[in-house]
Amino acid sequence: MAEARAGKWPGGRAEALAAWALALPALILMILMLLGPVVAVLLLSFTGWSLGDAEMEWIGLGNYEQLAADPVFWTSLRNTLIYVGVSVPATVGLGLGAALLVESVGRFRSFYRAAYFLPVASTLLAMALVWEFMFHPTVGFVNQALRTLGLPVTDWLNNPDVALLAIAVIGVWQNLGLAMVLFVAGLQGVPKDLYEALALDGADGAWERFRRVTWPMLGPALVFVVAITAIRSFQVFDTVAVLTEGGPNKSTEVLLYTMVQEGFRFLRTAYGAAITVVFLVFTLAITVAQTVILDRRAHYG
Amino acid sequence: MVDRLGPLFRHAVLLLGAAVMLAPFVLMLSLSVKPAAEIFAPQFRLLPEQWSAWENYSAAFTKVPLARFLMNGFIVTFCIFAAQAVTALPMAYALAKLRWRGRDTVFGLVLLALLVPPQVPAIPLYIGLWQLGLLDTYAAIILPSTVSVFGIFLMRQFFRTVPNDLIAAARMDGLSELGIVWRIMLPTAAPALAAFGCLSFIWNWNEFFWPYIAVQSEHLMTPPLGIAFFSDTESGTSWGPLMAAATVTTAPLALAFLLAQRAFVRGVTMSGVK
Amino acid sequence: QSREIELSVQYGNAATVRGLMEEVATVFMRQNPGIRVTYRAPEADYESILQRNLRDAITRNLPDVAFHGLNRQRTLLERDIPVDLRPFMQADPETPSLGYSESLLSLGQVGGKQIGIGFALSTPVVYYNVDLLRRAGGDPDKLPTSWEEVAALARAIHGSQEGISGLFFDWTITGNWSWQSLVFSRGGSMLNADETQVAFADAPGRAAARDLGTMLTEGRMPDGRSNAMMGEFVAGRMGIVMNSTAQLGRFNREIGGRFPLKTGRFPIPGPNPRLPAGGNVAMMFARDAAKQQAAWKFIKFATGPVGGTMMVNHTGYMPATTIPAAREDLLGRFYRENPNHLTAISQQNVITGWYAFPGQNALKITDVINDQMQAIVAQRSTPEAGLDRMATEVQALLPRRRS
Amino acid sequence: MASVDLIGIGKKFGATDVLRDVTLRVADGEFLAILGASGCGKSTLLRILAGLEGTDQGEVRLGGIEVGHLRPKARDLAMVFQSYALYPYMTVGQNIALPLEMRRLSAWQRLPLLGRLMPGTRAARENIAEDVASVAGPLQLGALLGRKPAQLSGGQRQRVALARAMVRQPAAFLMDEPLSNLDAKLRIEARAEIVALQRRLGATILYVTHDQEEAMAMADRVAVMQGGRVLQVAAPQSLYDDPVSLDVARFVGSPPMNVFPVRLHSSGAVEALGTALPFHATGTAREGIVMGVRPEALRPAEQGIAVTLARIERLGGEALLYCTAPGLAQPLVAQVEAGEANDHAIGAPLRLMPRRALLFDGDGKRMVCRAGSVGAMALASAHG
Amino acid sequence: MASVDLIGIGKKFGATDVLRDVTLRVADGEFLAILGASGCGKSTLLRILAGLEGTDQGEVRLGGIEVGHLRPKARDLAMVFQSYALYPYMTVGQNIALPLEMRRLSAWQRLPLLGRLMPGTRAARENIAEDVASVAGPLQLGALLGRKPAQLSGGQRQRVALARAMVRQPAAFLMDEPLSNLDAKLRIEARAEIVALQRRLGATILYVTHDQEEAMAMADRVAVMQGGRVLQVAAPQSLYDDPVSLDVARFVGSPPMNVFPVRLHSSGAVEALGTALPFHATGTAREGIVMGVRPEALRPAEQGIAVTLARIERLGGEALLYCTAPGLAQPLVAQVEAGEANDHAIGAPLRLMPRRALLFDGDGKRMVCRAGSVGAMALASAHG
Ligand SMILES: Nc1ncnc2c1ncn2[C@@H]1O[C@H](COP(=O)(O)OP(=O)(O)OP(=O)(O)O)[C@@H](O)[C@H]1O
Ligand SMILES: Nc1ncnc2c1ncn2[C@@H]1O[C@H](COP(=O)(O)OP(=O)(O)OP(=O)(O)O)[C@@H](O)[C@H]1O
Ligand SMILES: [Mg+2]
Ligand SMILES: [Mg+2]
Repeated sequence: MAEARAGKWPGGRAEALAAWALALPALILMILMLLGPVVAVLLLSFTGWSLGDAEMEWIGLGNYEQLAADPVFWTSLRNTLIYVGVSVPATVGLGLGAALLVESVGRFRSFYRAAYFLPVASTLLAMALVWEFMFHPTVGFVNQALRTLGLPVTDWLNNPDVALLAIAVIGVWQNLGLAMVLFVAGLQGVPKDLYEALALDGADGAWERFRRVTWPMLGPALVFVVAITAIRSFQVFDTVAVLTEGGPNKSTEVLLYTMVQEGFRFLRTAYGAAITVVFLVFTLAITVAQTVILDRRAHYG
Repeated sequence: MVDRLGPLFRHAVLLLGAAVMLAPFVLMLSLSVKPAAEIFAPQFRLLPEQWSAWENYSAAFTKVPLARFLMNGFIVTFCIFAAQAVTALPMAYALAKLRWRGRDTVFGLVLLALLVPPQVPAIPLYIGLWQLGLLDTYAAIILPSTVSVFGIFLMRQFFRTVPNDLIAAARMDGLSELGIVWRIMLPTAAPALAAFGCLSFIWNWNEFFWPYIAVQSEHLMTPPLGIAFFSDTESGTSWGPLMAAATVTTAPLALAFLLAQRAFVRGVTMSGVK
Repeated sequence: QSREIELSVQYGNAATVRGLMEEVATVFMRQNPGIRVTYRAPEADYESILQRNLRDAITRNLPDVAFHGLNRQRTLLERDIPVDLRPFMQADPETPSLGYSESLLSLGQVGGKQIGIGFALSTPVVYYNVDLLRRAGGDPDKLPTSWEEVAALARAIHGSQEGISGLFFDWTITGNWSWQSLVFSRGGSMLNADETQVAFADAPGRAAARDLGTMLTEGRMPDGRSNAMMGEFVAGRMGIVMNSTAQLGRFNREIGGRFPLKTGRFPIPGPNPRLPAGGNVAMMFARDAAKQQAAWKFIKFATGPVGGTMMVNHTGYMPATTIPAAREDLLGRFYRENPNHLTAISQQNVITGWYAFPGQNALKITDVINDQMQAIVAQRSTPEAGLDRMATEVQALLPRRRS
Repeated sequence: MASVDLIGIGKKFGATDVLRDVTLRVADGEFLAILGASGCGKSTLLRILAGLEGTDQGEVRLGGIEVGHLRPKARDLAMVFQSYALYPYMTVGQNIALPLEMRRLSAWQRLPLLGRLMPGTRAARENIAEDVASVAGPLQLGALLGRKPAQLSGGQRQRVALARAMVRQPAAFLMDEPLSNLDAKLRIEARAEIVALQRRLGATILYVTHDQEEAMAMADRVAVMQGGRVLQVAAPQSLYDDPVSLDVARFVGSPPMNVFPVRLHSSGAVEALGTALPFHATGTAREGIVMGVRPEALRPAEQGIAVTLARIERLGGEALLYCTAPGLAQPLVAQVEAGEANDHAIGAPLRLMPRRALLFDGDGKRMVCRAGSVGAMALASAHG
Repeated sequence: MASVDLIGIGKKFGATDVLRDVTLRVADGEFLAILGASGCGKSTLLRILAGLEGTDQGEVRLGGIEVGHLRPKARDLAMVFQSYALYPYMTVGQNIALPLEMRRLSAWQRLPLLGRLMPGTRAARENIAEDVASVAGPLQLGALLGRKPAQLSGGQRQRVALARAMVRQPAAFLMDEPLSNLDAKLRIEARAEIVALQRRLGATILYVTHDQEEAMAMADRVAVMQGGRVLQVAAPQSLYDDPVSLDVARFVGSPPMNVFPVRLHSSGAVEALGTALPFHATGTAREGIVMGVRPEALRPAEQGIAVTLARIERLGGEALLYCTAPGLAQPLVAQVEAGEANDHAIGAPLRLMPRRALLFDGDGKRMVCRAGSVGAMALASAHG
């Protein structure tokens, strides 16, 4: 329960001082580089400033009122939530599956790990362009594969019904490797004797092994992976910017893209700031809720 | 079930997955050796009829100073990681092992900062750096990334697994708190730090948005800016050189991970994830 | 030797024009030993160069000369960034010999000032795959002159073979350029004269919307993404595309001789038809008198006959000066041998500015128009309905009253 | 319950022989302890028996039937692990119930939510709950069924692990150092509990430990292992009194046996520490012979081996006298009752009980020897 | 070396009192063991002494001087941890040298590479290396100086931890269960080593353990703690023979003391288990009085308490007789020599040594009692 009880004893005062001294460089940088600017953005959201303007005019909640009335914003919010709702479970699920499979084979483990991790290490900017080729309606890998399998095809990035899904596919492709590696790490932390105890208790099928030991033991790793994946999913930007620019018909418009679009491209800086604020509030709420819910169920041993 | 399906089946599934994961890279390589005329050929071919590898790769290196960009990439990512390690380790130690009023608040701030996407602080930072006269320098690229909240978080998780006795022993042996960070925690944390270093390298190497804003001068630019150079919507993207640049940019990361993957997995294993 | 003046210059479309700009600088510096041109790192597109210079304006670090997209001039002017070039032109005795045509000069006139001079200009043209055209019974020497004819031809191409489509009108080009082309070609305009009312929903605009409808229904124009459709065209699976002349170089490169390519004029059916120019203008941002003189020299050189000739040799654009085309030692021969480049020149007489909407919401308006275009092309709304919605939404985003 | 036979088991990990020709026969209802130093292969042996590990040689029989080919689940053995291997995220009740669920419920009935709706699930689950309660009661876990392992003390965890093993009444129990994580006091209590349990159930138990006191106190018979071999299998007392080799003799007993070199005269007479001892040894070996004497078989007396008392270690009821003797590097340790460790002891020579002295030859094998005067407690002194 | 005084130490963690008014005085050169169950506050006490933890009340003195305000480094104490807390990435030599480096080298001299170039570094480092070698020698670590802790056995690690503590000749040694990670055999060896060391250095040692045998065997005096309080501080044998309370009596001794209720007649005569005992107790309490008798003070004999022998546990040299008596839930345990645990023992009543029986009142406090016939080993029987 180690309580923070600074100053109560000589060593305590020294410990507290040392702690501040050690934390200070990072804290100052964190405030200068991240939190301070965020506060600045918060303040900016109450003005009518536009990039390059000489003056700044205080307009109170004006931007937020405009936001509430802006259908693009609502679409964007909805899309973001859908994107996160699709890509997080998919990334986590596939990442877990890959981790289980990779850990269950003896040979080529390093190869598989590297193959699945490679997308994490790639420049999304370039890979988004490659994916455009992949999704090409006629000669793209995706549609050729689907056609070979006798499945229906579509112009993925141009069909408002599936474009967001296609973007999510790329997101999953990119983040899956990280989730996998984190799960692999989690798996290696599961004591082997639990599986042995389980085998003697009468369960040695893969499903029971997974359900009774692996899954519950991965709890903490799961919390971590979900949190990281959710944060990264909320921040989806590059793919949308390069591939669809929010289209067709705003079907891939996501919050961060809208924010950058308004703030940087349309030069409505203050309005973009207001979107940022809403974005942060949302990520905060959802990430915290997710983490708390999962965390309560996870076991830390 | 997976057990009974046998290793062959597992390998089949994994291979299929690996094929999907690698397909874009194969395509990237394929495009990077094709002449412009073949990129939109009616029938897709993996290998070009007429190789343009030389043209594309030399364009990638001559139309932009890609070699210089690569070097900048190394300089920048190295400095960033060094700074991140120097700031994150003490803070993570203080958060994990010291008792002080304000610890929970500071940790709360770290978690909060974890949620901030890089685009958000861009404009205030830009103006701030301008006032310091630092725009268009290496410092402009490096400074905003000198603190990694992810790194602080990861290292804190790891430090929590270090036994308290080790720290008590060090204190009795006469080490100061800073001494404990460098002499005790840093070497103990080496694997976790390597894992974090790997991710820091990857993420900062690939960062496009901020370096693009922060620097003007070509001799300061980082590899992703080199890729963007070839993408031109108005008069057509130069696919071959672009893919060549992308290949060259991705290669160090792929290599780094291949070399470091065991340490990486071990590092993550040892930190708070489990 | 007087002190060397250093001139910082920034341009966009990096990949395409880098070689050209290097050549321009080299030759210019040889002719003007007192001036040293240094290029800032080039930007990928008009978007980024605008962003960059707006930020530079805050940090007072603007380049002395910059090449901006035609439709970005207004945004820059609203922030009082560019310098009026007219005094320099009037003071310079060489001006008349540079061959700037009045219509081409007008492209750089915004708010009564000459803030830019065209450097690399483009116009909308129609590209034909001659093989497919012939197969569908068309005649490459008698290209269609109205959208009805284009659509009919496209339909014939579409039916000629499995997997072949007839026509794609690239409506996605930045800044509503394609929509402006359709409306202007019908003699319409975007807003009324004092820029308070939407004008593109008047009769010419309606006709333009119908043109688009014709392409969709008669011409069987697919709803595709621009990149994919251009890919189809260069692959030889698409008969006709409408795009900027700027794409000519790229098409030549990517087609690689698979089929003969021919450019045709953009149909101009309206009374008093015009076509928007694309491309960029050279602008002067320098405030220092000495630098301004040097900057003017550079702009004059780059946009004049010599620079224009270099520019055409490197790209598919057209220059703002009419001299090179007329002179055998400059571009006369080039145009004879590359008739596809001539189409742009032939449209010079109807050329007009690339309209930029006023006010803070200018780019937002562009976006709203794009959305409605998308709806029309995807046939989720009829051209008329789409147009109406476009008009209402844009009207709402216009500045209330301007002083 | 069933008998357990391990016959000629050999096991290699890579190139190293971990088990060599190990044969152990455990009768139905017998409590056999396997005692050995760390790394001698004890756990490996249990794991082979449980089916968690394969063998390279030999046979495993349960109730007389070869089970080498059966999977762990099918062998119907229960194992208590050194680490307990409790499922940390399940409550005590769920931990104990799991083996029953796996055996009594069908795969469908075990499904997380759907299972509840299957016919018979309710009744089966109630049955299980009853059985859990009936093992939890005697082990005093009744009140803890709702807790998670992390909320339990070491002793309680150990009892949960036992309960989980007991609940399904297996053919035999395998226990791998189940008490080594407990503190001394708890260990003694838990020992008694396990023994009582074994008596009550008539259970066959194979119990691995490196703590000889534990092995001696609990088991019917003890198998002493070293370096992958079984050195001796015998009842605790005879292991203590009558070890087959020096290794066993030294390993068993705490404080350990005093061992010192002796000279064997051709007559068979034995001489040690400058003192002729009343023995007659038979055997041919004459070199490297040593004698072993347990601490409690050395007592301060009027006559005996001349020693100097170096240190007294009082253990409450007893005391250890550490005595140095000329020509011996190790001190001789005598164990006496606390009351005897008084001033009389200081300076007194040590008397040795001839009946309890053992001789070992150069290879460490027991030698037959006969006390010169059986039952005589007196020591005939001689010149050095 | 210095004396250590803890005076009236109180410590809370949040709302729970972990230490209450603990006073301990350790003389210069004394070996004091702190014995107590897990969680009783032993480690906290050591940590307070070391300056790793603050106090809420009380004073800490080293060599008579208040040090409450000093930080760990300044107190000049050395601590050996239960987990050894060796730095895993440093070699044994580096581990041992670290405390010296921190004291003898300046911050500049300690710098990774530059430090080597500073004046005096070389000489100082050579000095340190010599000192390291001189502690490593006697602890037989000389050959291991280049290894990392992970490459050492438990016993070797323990010695490294000791060496690290010894190398700087601190004012006192604090040891927190330093042997609990070793196996039984090694533990006994290590015990002797530490004691020898203490004698040689004349060191003041505070030694925390929950193993009473260890405490008894090693310490000059033992402090028994329970629930944050010190119950008794005394020499091992008097703790065993003459505990001040039932808690101490029960805690000390293995197997534990037999405790059973007795009736005190108004005459002062004592009656237990239907047998009149030859005692005369003084005191007023008449309720809840219990008697405690150590196992070795119960012997099978012709006459005595009538019991049934339930089980014999043979421990090698000794054996424990578990006997049930009518009206007692817990069995009575008698400890006899292995030879005595024979057929004679079966069915024999248990004789009790009156001098070794203790009486405790309802609060667990020792009562004064006088054996009826001092020294009499016979038991007068009476009707129930
Ligand atoms: N999976 C394995 N691979 C290689 N060697 C192993 C493996 N498991 C055990 N060993 C080795 O086999 C030997 C016997 O191991 P085992 O675990 O059976 O010892 P043990 O007697 O149980 O020891 P302890 O008392 O320490 O538990 C050891 O030397 C060990 O290092
Ligand atoms: N930092 C802390 N915060 C809160 N409670 C603590 C803290 N450290 C110890 N305690 C509590 O104080 C009590 C005494 O702990 P301490 O570690 O001193 O026990 P101990 O006697 O050393 O036990 P053990 O033999 O298990 O090591 C325990 O109940 C423990 O839970
Ligand atoms: Mg083992
Ligand atoms: Mg402790």
